[in-house]
Amino acid sequence: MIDVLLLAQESTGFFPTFLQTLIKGLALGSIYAVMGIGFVIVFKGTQVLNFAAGGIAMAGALFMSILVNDAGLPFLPFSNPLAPEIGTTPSIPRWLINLVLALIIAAILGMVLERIAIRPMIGQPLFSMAVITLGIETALGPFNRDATSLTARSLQIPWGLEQWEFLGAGIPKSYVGAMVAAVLCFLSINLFFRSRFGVAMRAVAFDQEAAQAQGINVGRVFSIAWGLGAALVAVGAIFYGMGPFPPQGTVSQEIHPVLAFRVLPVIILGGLDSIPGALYGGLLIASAEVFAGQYLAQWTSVLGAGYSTIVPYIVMLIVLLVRPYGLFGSEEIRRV
Amino acid sequence: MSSNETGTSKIIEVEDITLRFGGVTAINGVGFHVTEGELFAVIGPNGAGKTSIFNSISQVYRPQEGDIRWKGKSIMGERPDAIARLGIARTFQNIALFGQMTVIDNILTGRHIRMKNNWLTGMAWFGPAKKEEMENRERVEDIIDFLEINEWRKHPVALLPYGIQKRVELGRALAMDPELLLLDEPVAGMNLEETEDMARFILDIREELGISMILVEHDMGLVMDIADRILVVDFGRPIGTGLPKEIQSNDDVIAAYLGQDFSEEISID
Amino acid sequence: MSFGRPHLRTSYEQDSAIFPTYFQKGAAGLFLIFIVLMVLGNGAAGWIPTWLFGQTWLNPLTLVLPFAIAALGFNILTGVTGQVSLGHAFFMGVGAYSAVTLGGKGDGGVKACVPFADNIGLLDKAGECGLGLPIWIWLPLAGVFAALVGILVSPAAVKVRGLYLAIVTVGLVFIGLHIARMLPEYAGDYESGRKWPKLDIRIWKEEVPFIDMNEDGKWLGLIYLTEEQKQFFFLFAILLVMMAFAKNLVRTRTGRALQAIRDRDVAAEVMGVPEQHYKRVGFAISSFYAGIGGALWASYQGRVSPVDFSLLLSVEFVAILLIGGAGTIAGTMMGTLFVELLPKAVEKLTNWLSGNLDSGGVIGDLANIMLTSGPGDFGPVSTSPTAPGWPMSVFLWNPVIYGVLIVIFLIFEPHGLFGIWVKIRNYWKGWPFSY
Amino acid sequence: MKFKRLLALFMALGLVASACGSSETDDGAAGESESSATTEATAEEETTTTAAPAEAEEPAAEIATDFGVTDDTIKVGLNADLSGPFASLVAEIVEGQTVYWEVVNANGGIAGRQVEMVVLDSGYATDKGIENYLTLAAESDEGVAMISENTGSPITAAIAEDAKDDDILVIPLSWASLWADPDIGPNILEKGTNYCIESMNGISFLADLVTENGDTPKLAILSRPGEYGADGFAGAALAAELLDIEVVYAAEGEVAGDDRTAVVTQLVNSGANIVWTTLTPGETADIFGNAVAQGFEAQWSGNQPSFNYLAHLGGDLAESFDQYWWQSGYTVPWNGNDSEGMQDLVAAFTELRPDNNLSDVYAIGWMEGLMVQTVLEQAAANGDMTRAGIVAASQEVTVDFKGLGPNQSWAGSYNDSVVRESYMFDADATAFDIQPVSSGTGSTGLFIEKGPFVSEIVADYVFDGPCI
Repeated sequence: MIDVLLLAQESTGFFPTFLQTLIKGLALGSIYAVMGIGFVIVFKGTQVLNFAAGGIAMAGALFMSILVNDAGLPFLPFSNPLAPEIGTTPSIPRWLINLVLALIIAAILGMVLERIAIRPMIGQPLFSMAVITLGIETALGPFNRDATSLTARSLQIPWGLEQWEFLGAGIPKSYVGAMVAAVLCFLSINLFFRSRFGVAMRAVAFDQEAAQAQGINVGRVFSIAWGLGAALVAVGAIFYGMGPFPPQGTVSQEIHPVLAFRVLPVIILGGLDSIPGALYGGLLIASAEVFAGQYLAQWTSVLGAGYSTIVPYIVMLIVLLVRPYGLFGSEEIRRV
Repeated sequence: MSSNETGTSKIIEVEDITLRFGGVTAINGVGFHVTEGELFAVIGPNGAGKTSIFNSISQVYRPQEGDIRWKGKSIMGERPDAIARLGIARTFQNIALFGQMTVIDNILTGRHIRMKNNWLTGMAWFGPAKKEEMENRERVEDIIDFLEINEWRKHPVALLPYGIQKRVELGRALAMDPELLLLDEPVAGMNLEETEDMARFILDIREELGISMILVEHDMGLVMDIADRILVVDFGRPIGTGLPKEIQSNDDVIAAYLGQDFSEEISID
Repeated sequence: MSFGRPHLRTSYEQDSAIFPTYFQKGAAGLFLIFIVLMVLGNGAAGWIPTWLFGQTWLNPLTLVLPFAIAALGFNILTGVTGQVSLGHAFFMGVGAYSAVTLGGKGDGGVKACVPFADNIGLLDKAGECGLGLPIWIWLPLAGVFAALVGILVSPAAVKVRGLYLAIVTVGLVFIGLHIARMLPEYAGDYESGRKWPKLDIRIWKEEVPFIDMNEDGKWLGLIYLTEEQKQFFFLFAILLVMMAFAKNLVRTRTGRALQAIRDRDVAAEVMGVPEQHYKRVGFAISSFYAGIGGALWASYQGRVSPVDFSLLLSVEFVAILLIGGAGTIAGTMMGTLFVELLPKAVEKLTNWLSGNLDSGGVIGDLANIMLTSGPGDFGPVSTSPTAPGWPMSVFLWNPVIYGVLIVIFLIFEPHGLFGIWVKIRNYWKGWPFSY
Repeated sequence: MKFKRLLALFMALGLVASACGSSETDDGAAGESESSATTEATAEEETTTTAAPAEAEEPAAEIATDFGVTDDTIKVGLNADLSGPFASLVAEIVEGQTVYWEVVNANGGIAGRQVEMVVLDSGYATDKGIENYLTLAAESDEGVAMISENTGSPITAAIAEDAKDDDILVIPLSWASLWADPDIGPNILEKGTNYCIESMNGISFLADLVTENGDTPKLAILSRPGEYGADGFAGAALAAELLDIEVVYAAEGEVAGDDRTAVVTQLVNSGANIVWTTLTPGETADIFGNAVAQGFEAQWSGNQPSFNYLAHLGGDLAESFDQYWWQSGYTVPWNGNDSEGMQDLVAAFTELRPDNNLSDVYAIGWMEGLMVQTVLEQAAANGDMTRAGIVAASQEVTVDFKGLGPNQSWAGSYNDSVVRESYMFDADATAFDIQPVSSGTGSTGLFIEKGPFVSEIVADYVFDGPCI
């Protein structure tokens, strides 16, 4: 064992390894952040902690896979006219158009779920709403599993596993893609919050009844929050599907269903209601996870196999001991 | 407990407390004291900081400056439950009953600090725990009789009418066998009949049980009728302290508060 | 004599009893006797409908009992104290592994009980730690250890509120799984676990148990019972005791303090109920129940793997609480029965439907709508348990139904099965008047 | 509509009946017209009912039975993972067995009795699995004669002791060498090569490849926590010892959790040129993909469950898998050879499940069927179809898998009866078809490279118990 460890330190230079780790941390952080924002938007708009995000995210990735594989659309008499030809990888623009389509479908799924399961619960305790989403998550799971069990669910990533060489480090294009996607999402969400809908959503988040009285259509705000939230977590799931992230270009039956649970520490750290918090939290947690995985590897026998998986939870617990409302969350003044 | 010279010994002293939330100063240098058996009232317009004074005494909020002394000992920095164990009970402006519990259970919760059984003896039930429960249950029934809420005993309080809830809250505070009772707007939102009932209960408590009280109230008629001394606050600052008569004739008070509130009161009734 | 008349009680003791009237006492007693007779089967009384508790259902039903105990604990924490926890599976795990460490058979000797013994070279190969103590030691201690761990984690848990707590406890489950993976001396193989001590009652470590629960035979020389029946009665007795404890807790000082924190935490503190202390107490008691439940579950099964103490198990308790009705013991029982037996019932229903596929009539039509028996037929449920893809097999539909039921119950009946029961009861009490 | 469906089912059954009835002389009944197939099936059913007792050469009444066997049916139980992590694989395996019984039943069943499957879902959870076992092993009319499939090492380990007490035969869907434990007894009828031997054969194969290229083999072993990982690892370590290969990285049970950066880092830095994995497909893809992305080149292989053609040949890594991956296995892949068994299997699926996706694992279910049939027929011939009788019969038979895999018997010591052969497959990304159906010509992309073969170290090794 000892020989192996010495070898490990010698064979790669310090800097390329560090750079590679940093990029990986940033890329994973981008995905956590995007999904975290998905959670936060739903929470801000509807006061629901969306445990169903995992199921919705995986469904979004599945929609994407269906669209780009041209296997015909299930239950529909026609197939996707924008799909690439069978067996070919789509060009980037065509892939992006399909991505947008997939996100729209995911958003519709989010809106439908909100309309049937969340809307009737307005005004109920936070816990009940959160548990409703646990119910939805449980119910969505088998469909996702079933859809991935028969055919390869390739995401047809145009750039596959290509990577750039930079200062001796290999930088996968998918990592950069994830970062770009996160930046775009973050910017557009910020723009959105400045628009009329954004103001309406903030008003609803502050006080649903007062907002209603001011003529704001609370139902529509709910719908939009869920639609946006669903699309965002789907973005996360799709970009996480790209190699060299574990699913390696597919929708994975093993890996995708648990992805959303890994985002929970992120939103706790950032605060349930803070969008910048989700961003910083995502980057922080992912970096902690990836750096621990890289640089504590030789202590595996002490830390236990797979220790990096629980690093986010440990970070979360420590932060919460110091700041019970996360790093960026707003502390609630106890009213009497 | 030792000093029994009614009316002379200070039971609680509030000394120049200041309480801020971020940039907002809720209380600014308020000071007063209450002697044993006294009925002290705090009045002031909405948002004047009356409830914040109560919250400071129960240490739900921690004033940044000043001192609060209970029988000469500072209670600053104690936890709210420790304050309760000293013998300070209170009611709340917006009723804070335990909604899903019955009237009996609510008032029994008031007995919490006077009871001893813990989770272990409680789980076992038979023996001392059961005996203690029964004894306290008797005490609670006395309070229920006193407040005339017999018919509601077994109902979850969230389902009760507003006036009854206010009474249950008073009962819960009484069950603590307090030495000082903080009443936060006990008759707010009540009709004339209910107000009279509540006034009668307050006077009964004072006469029969000899408990000191601090009363925050909007209803000027009630305050002037029953209070021994009155403190007037506005924007967190004290404006004046004195006997009801003095307050009524205090120019500052009239300017800041009374005129406007009397007219409000008329419009309410 | 008072037959269910609520106003004729003569003492406070009677008033706060679990079953205040003779009628209720009698009903409870009859219900108990009924259960016992049903489990005993035809041998005891010919007229008892044994089909319900026959061979098919006795084992699943016995399995419900440890879950009911753990669910009581979850109810104390979440239903009574109002602290939403998704970490119940973790505490069940702590109980289960305490039980196997104290009561199980170890092959690594005392050395194996040193954590990381194989890492620091004390053991050649991961041995298992087990002290082989009798049940009257390991069962209570399983609960106590779980409670201690509950107290240990409470500094983080009592500080955070609401949904934050829910997520923190999710973290607990993952950390627990990781620890289980790190300590095979206690947890056994990560996937297949290790052997638990059986439910037999021994006085000390003797070979022949004082009461043998794993062989058919006479129990205490009195009555002939099968293995399954013995285990049922034993677990059922423990459940009854735990139910009584829970009920007593809720109707005394501590229980009121816990409920006060749930309903109005600030007001509770001002009434002299120290919030953090009682949250800790709630955590500890809930963990105690979880520990006992976990230990009994694992012992009854004989083998449970660490991966079984997953988030899914915690979610099961949330479902039990919400479907049964929060805060009530009867509701917890109904919820546990419902949630634990639902998959089996759905399976039976589908089998029955597919058996009636060609029978015509309403049932046949329903079966035709619901089931797909071959290509070209349309229906969401496949009659073949194995057909992958759409339509899905009944086994994949099971979790869907379970999830949808959680949603439906929350939307339409927030008080759960207990709420429905109260409505039915009130309807019959008021009959023929509708209110 | 209902009538049509019934008719279709009936005809399908009839077709298979005729196909199988005549398969020895004729290559299926595809050319026969529907009407003749139907009449033939009807005729055959009639003959079956009358002829069955005569064929068995003793009246059914003389066969001793206890649970699960009646005069006209035999119940076999399956404790399968149909909603858990292995659901997609297991569902196809069960499908393989289902089709097998459809064929057998159409041909008159076993000893004049129709075979009825009782399928229960464990979701791969031990507790549910135990509960299912108790239901299947019930000593009443609801119990089964034997358990023809029990998914997973954990659940099998959990019920092994009970199975011994109940004296019921269980065929585990698990290739752990654990079932060699004499304590477990003859009740757990292990099937095929175990992970331990598979690892030894596989590493021998890879080492030969590397040596042929003039390199010295340097081995990295990756395994996950649990019995599967431990067994595969034990075999790999044993192979390294016997072949005198340097182990440059040994991650025993270290592949766990969702982030495998640590393992990839150490693997890439270890300089290994042979990698043996005992992982799940997701873990394999992650580690393989990241290592390849970092320029790591080696000959990879792993125990069969490490690989899943859908996940691996359907994703971005397809070409890399094609280049570096050799898949190990215990059975012939779909249409992988032209043995009698494979022909039967393909014919049956083409007829009975033309729209099913094809799968390499149908063969596993089919082989379970062959095992059960051989054992039950022996039990019937012995005149004892009690559970104990079936267990006894299992020790007397040799199962002929008709070219689907190495034949197997369970008599004698473990060392005598253990299956030492395994296969190595070449993964071909271009041949892989994303949605192949069993009536088409598609492929799962795996082709036999070598096998069945026994490496030297396995041939000489004495197996007297589990490797772990």
